[in-house]
Amino acid sequence: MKAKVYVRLKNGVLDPQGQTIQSSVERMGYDFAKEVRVGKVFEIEVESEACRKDLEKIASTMLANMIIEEYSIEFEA
Amino acid sequence: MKAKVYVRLKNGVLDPQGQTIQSSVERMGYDFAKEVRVGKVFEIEVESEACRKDLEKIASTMLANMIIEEYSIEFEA
Amino acid sequence: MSVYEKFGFPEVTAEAAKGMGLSAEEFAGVKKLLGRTPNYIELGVISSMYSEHCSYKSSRVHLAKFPTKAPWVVQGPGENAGIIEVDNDGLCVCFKVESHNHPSFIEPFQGAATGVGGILRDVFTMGARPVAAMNSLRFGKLDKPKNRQIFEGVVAGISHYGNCFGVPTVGGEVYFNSCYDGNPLVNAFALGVVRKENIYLAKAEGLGNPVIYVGAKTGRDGIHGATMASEEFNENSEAKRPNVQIGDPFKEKLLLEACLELMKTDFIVGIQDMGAAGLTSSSFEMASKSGSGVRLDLDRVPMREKGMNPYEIMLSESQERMLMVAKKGYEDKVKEIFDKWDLDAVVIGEVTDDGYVRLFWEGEEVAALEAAPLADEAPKYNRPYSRPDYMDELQRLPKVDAPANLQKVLETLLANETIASKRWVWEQYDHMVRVGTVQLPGSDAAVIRLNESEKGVAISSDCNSRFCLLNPFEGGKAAIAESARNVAVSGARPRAFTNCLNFGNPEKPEIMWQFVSAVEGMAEAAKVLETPAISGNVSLYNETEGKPVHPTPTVVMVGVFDDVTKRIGSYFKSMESAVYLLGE
Amino acid sequence: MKAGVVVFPGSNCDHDCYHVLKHVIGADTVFLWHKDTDLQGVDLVVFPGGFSYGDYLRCGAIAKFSPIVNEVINFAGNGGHVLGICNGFQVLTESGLLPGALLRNRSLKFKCEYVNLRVDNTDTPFTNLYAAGEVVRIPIAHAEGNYYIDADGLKSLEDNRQVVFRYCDDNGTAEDDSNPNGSLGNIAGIVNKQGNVLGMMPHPERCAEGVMETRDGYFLFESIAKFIGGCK
Ligand SMILES: Nc1ncnc2c1ncn2[C@@H]1O[C@H](COP(=O)(O)OP(=O)(O)O)[C@@H](O)[C@H]1O
Repeated sequence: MKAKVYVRLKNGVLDPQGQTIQSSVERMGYDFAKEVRVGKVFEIEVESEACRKDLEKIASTMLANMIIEEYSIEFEA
Repeated sequence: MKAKVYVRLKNGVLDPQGQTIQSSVERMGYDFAKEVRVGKVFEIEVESEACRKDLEKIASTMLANMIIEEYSIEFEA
Repeated sequence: MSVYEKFGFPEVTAEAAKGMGLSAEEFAGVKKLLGRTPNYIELGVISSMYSEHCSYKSSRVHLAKFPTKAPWVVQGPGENAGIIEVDNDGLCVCFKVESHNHPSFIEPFQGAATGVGGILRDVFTMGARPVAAMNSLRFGKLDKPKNRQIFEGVVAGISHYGNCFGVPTVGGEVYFNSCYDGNPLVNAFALGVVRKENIYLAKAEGLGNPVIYVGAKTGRDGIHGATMASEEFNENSEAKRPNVQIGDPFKEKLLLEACLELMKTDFIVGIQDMGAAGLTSSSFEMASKSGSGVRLDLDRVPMREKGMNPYEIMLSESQERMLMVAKKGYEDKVKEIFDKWDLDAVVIGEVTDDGYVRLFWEGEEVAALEAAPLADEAPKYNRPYSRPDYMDELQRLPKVDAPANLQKVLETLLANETIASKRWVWEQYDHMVRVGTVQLPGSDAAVIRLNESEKGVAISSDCNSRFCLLNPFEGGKAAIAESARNVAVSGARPRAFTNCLNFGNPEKPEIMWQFVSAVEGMAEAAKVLETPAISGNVSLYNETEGKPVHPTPTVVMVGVFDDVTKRIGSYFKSMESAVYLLGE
Repeated sequence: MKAGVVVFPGSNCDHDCYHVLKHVIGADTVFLWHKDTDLQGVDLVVFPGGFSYGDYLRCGAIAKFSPIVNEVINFAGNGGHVLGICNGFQVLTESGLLPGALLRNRSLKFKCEYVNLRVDNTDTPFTNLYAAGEVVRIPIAHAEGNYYIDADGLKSLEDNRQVVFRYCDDNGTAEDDSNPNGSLGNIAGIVNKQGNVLGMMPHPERCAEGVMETRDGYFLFESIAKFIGGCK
């Protein structure tokens, strides 16, 4: 199965990449995007959900920088 | 509401970042991760799902490079 | 409803002042100076102006000992950066080094990156195009994973910002010692080129001239960062942590191009970077330097987050922002240039003549403070200092027997992380962009040709902090001498230096003694070598849980060439060349 | 020859290319602003290195939407000469003027250093002054220079002799040890089928003068100037 770890910037933390993408979308003539924020997904092939504890450890110490980011975990068959 | 565009490398395209993360995880003493691949999520604040067509255009021409990547779109209240 | 009710600001008490870093005496002094109790916004403004970081209150009396004048010095200490003339023809270089130690410990990547961003802005606000960057770094030993993580993060952050901005990072130093375990040092240097007649200063002149805000929007980033950089670290630091500032080198690159394009016109009067203590220090400094005054409508400041209040706006340390004063009637011309570069430029106030900085929110005056007294008459301390007893102990060096196996000794030395090659570091920096780097990293000094001519400069950054611990006076002298030697052996004439004084808590007499001794040693060497200090920065309170770093007065020396093709690299060029030993 | 150097927001080798073309080679040289659509009658368009749009999203991914890029695509279609260096190469692949894509370096780190390149095709307008198989030293400076293309694409590149530069050792052997970023087949630079569009990760403008570490990059600019008819 697949574990997915989503990492995103905390609210309030500046996202220069998201801002640049948003203004490019506007420059292309679209006005539907009110805000763009960019995050990451780590797709990890695992045996079962038994690894959740370990995964949390990895997510909080390595995949996310908890000073500016937050994460969430999902499992998918 | 939020539109989420997920972009991931196509199968078969090498992911050096995923490989590096996987071997770091192993070096930390964990063996649950069989494969790691890294993707991106674009969280876009939008009014409604009416923008789907435009969003697909943006995703396929800008957010993803279709030579090496693929994308999917989800809406969330 | 008044702003005070609307935002529910707390009452101003000695307690509240203390929470912002003002001592009881300082708070009493403020009340006396104003003839009243400041309101909450004013208190925030004053406390950041009075912070060690902004006011140099512990160091100013001693910094006056540095020589600062020479015929080639165009701008000495006191502006965003210092300037020297390279030839007799108006070609100048502008440079400065600055610390970003505390932010780099909290978040190594962003802390180091924003440090680079800040020093680059210091240089280009003067009208100079940055053409070289350096960095002087100190970390704990690499056997601790935490230190390794900080080291890698800092180098990646510098690489990210400098490379994207497009300035070559051409050299620096890296030392590892356990005294830096909880307190890494990250000192960033930048140098730019400017013609003498094109230099800009931080001025707010001309009654009625518009005050224009340019660059990135303001968020709740790093509020009270300057105050935090003026305190020791302890377990509470974590909780007080403001939003970490995120650097946007792309925006800064646009800001550079827009500013330089604007500076070619005669639309503007003065310009100042919003660095530590953001809008507060920039507005007060500009007003006090010109003896004018400034009115700011804070609700017009471009904001990134909803519901920000005037207090937060004044104290935000969001990056990539500048404040400028334009000539009346040229607002649209300024806007046009910033539009071209996709940047905001918003009139947020005007120059007045009553000596006050007056802050408004939706038409209501929410603060009024006289600029000059606050900017110039911040507290100044002659803190007590004395040689600590442990110096006697330190002087008793153990006797060392001559080692039997010199080969082994050499190998051990070469394998030491401080001595080993720093290639891993400088390969991550683009050190060749701008096609000016004519001496690549790996030599004693970096050599940069200026404006694609044969004129150029050599730059070297040096400080041996173990030496400074054993003898701060001689250590300070040696830092100047070594950097001057490195410049000289590259073929250039040392002309002036900038410095970053990294020390522990100045309220401790032994730390203050290290500080005073090192400054006096540096001053003596600088006088003899005729290399004045033209800019610099002081970083105190580099202590964690009461353990100070070694005294680390980083020196960056700049020398000039008439002909850079005559530069000399410090390595053997070919087989069978003769090797000479010079000196005693 | 009249040359135009495109300036995107975030380009930072634009002045470097301008300097070499104008002062070292002696070509009539102009800057071309990304929002413009007039190529000002140039014979050669250069997409310079740097970080267009901060390299946010993917290198070159946003720059390709600039108005000037459409014009350059038409210009190249009509046989005009285009050179993309580093970020410029990334703009060329993103905009479809060259095949393939540039991924993160396998070290995941930015790398700036002199590398050896073997010149594998000297029958292009950009390389006619080099000797076939010659090893030259030209610096790289990038974090995303790891060239990727699918198997069919690679075969077609090789069959058409589109690979112009390969990372190699001192003897000209293109093996893995001398590959700085993980590029497929040690590829450092390619041309399109027609040969009028060259993209390369290394920076020839950084070594085009006597005062630099090498002068190996000079001959690339001199080749194209000569091909187009020289400079007055
Ligand atoms: N932090 C750094 N950033 C960039 N270059 C560095 C850094 N540290 C060291 N270097 C470069 O590595 C080379 C060797 O540095 P160092 O070991 O301090 O030399 P030395 O011991 O001769 O003073 C120099 O060219 C120096 O500029």
